[in-house]
Amino acid sequence: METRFETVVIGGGVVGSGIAYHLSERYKGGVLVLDKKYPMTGTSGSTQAWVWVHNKTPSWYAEFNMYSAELYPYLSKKIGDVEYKRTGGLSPFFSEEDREKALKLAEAYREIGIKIKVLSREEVLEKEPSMNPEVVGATYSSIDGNVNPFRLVDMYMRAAKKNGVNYSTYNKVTGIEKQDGKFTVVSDKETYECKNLILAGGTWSRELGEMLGINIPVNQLRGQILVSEPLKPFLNHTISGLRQANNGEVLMGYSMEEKGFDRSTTLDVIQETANMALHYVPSLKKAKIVRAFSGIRAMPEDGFPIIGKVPGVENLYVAATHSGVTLSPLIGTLITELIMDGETSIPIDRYSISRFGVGVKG
Amino acid sequence: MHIKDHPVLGKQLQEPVTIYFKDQPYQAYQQQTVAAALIANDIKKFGVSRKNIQDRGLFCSRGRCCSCYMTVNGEDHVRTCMTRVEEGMEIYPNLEDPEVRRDGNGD
Amino acid sequence: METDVLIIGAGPAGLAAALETASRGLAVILIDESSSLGGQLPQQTQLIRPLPSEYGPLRGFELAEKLINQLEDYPINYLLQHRVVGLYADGSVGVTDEENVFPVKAKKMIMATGAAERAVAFPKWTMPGIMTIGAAQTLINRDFVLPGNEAVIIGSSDFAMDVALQLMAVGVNVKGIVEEQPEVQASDNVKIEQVQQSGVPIYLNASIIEARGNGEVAEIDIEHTGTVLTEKVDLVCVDGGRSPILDLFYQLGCSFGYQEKLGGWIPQYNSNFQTDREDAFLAGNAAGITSQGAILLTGMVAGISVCEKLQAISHDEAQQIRGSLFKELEILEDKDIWESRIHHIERYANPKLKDQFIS
Amino acid sequence: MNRLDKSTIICRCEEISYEEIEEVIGNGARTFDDIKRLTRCGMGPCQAKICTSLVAKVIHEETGKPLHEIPLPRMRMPLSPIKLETLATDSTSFSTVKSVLDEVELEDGKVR
Repeated sequence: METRFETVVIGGGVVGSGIAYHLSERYKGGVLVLDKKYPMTGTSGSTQAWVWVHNKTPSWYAEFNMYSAELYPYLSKKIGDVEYKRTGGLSPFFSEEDREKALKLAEAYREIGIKIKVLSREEVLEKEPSMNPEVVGATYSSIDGNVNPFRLVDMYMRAAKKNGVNYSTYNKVTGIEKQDGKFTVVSDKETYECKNLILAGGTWSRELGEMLGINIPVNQLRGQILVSEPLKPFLNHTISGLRQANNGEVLMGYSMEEKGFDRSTTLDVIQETANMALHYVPSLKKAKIVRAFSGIRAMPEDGFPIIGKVPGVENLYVAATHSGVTLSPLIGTLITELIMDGETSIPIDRYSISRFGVGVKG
Repeated sequence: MHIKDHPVLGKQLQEPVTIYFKDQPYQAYQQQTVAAALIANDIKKFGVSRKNIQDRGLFCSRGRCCSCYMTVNGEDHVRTCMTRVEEGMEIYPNLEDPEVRRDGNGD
Repeated sequence: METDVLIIGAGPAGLAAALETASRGLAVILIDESSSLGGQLPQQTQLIRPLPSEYGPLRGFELAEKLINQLEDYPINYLLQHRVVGLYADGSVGVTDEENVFPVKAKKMIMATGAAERAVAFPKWTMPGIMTIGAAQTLINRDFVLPGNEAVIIGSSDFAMDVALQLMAVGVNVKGIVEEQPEVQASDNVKIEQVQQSGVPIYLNASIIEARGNGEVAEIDIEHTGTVLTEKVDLVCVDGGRSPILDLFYQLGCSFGYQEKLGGWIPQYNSNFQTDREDAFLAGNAAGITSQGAILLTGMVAGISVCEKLQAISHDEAQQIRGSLFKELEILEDKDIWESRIHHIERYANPKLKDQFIS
Repeated sequence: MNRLDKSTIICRCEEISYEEIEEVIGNGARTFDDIKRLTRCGMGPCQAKICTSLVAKVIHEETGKPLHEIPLPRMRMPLSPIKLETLATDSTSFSTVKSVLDEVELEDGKVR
């Protein structure tokens, strides 16, 4: 296999493969994607895969997510059916105090053009008949939806490969150096040289950054998710806490635990998640749970994406974020713009790694 | 066909039980599983698969493969190889995904 | 629920371990998802030998009765029709009675979760009427139901020979045994003889081309020495061999080694039959596929080791008993299986698969 | 294993054939879980209890890897399917499981 490429992407998950695909649509230089295993062994293969905007705060971050959500229909046209469904997003609440919070949220978002409705109890039950009748209300946004993460990454890879992108999997990167304007990437199987280097290491971004003396402060936040057997379609929306996939299974879960890279599950969280799911949709009680899996969120220290150039290191780009599924079309587009046009169509300086006061260490 | 007199274990089938498959009565015995009782009555097709609608029946009889899924007394996806017969049991083949809506407003 | 010892699986290994622990005053909970004790033993109508000295040759169901009766005067808490669902963060085991899931906190656990039959794939193997040899045995010897009238068996292990003989005993016409390998896999020549004398052809270097039928199997094509043999059948029993059931060991974070002759992936364990998780012991087919006699001995070793760890017997007494149990195991167990087991125990410190949940 | 007829079903729950698995191995999938994510093989109610050994044979035949170098799939709770109501307890307190609104903090009446 060739060892010199104009651009190397480290990490073939939803963010890395998303970048490789979007780049391959415009970029004529050679692109190589390196993954230490096969794509989707990380967060991209263990996610509820919401494409979610509303109640992401503050509003500029919600706006950022909205731009990405709006790209999804076009993405599906270009790379094929990824089972993207803009179902509308419901975030139910069961106490009147939350209504005040919901109204404030809706108001804050109206200012930046994101329509969030605060539904009454009747409106919620009309939209989602299976919802617990004790529901008091919900915030609702029509832009929210979900996607099949396995198809999304698979279709990104197929489209990228069709455009000439190379993938080298089960090939872990062990060292990176930069001399006279070029990067040398040492991996298990090979040593590569490239001009542009894109770090898309997901939950392992910190370790990847350290190879170049760069601080990419991404922590691990575990989520446990229950999967039911496939059921006849009955849930119409993506509900914050659960959704029904095209194949009919219901995915349930919204938990957060700091457990590093430990991807085991515990009956404690599984039973709590079951309580939450039944509290939202009581008619799920007879449905059988066939699996409980857990995924590790790649959570940047301040919770916001780290996207863009790395100051002080020419032609080095980083893309490390939570909500990688929602944001992958936008991040793919932005990184491609940085490489092709040297600037992005929307401002991303808020998301620059420089906010962590990073310079090249040592 | 029930083995009334087993060559080694002798006459083991003592208390008869009536079960209903697709609303028809069939003869079973106390300690038999639903799957076994149906097979004794020459009913081997317990349901169909989801994607290609292929016939499914007993395979592992250890409660692992779920090929013996049937609807028993109103509950879907029961592992009939692990469920003992009871008098008056109502059994239907597993032909489609479970429907949750009807449980919601029922009991 | 709290206990000294939680034994998971009430087959011969679990029952043997229960005797060793309960008879020495330890509080024991014995759990099994079936509604009766004995695991697969009650449906083994064939004579089982060799067995450890104090048992003498018995049929499977007789051995089950003996193992169950021996426990009568000990206060064991039996949780039948209960199954393990998973684990809590504090390590207690999540058990369900199909109504609720509740924690059971045990000082030590003995996993006697047994083995599962592997499938054999050929076109249309998913049709009704095609089942494992274990399933056919369960139907005839536990449920007293004829699974069919004309059968073909795919695979030729000792277990397959037993099931062939038992099917014929209840009137099933076994029309042939199909073996992919060039030689019969069973090691019990007496049984192979019996099967052949009953007129059952054993096709070697043979395989199934396809099964056919409407709603259930009716015909099967066998490829043998270049020719295709079509048999009318209403029952096909597959013998894909057996492997230890690993699901619970995996959740416990146990590491694994691989031994072809013991059924493939096996939890790592030392000569105390202790996994690399301090409070988890194992016994029976979960520690490697073997004969009933050996299964009993492994249950005894695990039980003795737990008694030692919970100070119910001294270290010296435990070493002495284990020594004699291992000697008897070496005599009684199939040589290949014994050697694989020793090899597996020797590699306790370097497993092939570990930290399966750390990404 | 009947290698001649690639339409042979390997995963009986999700009805995934030998050739569907062969195709994704050709695209670089190496482990059971790689294959599962690309084909759904092993995602059915039996959760790979039946197809694990069959898929291992396919990986062995397609990649030449010996069986002792083909790792186990990731096994998960529940060890076998269980009703949601059986799993649930009657507690309504949530510690690790949050609602999305929990994360919305108000600072002097404004969304932070």
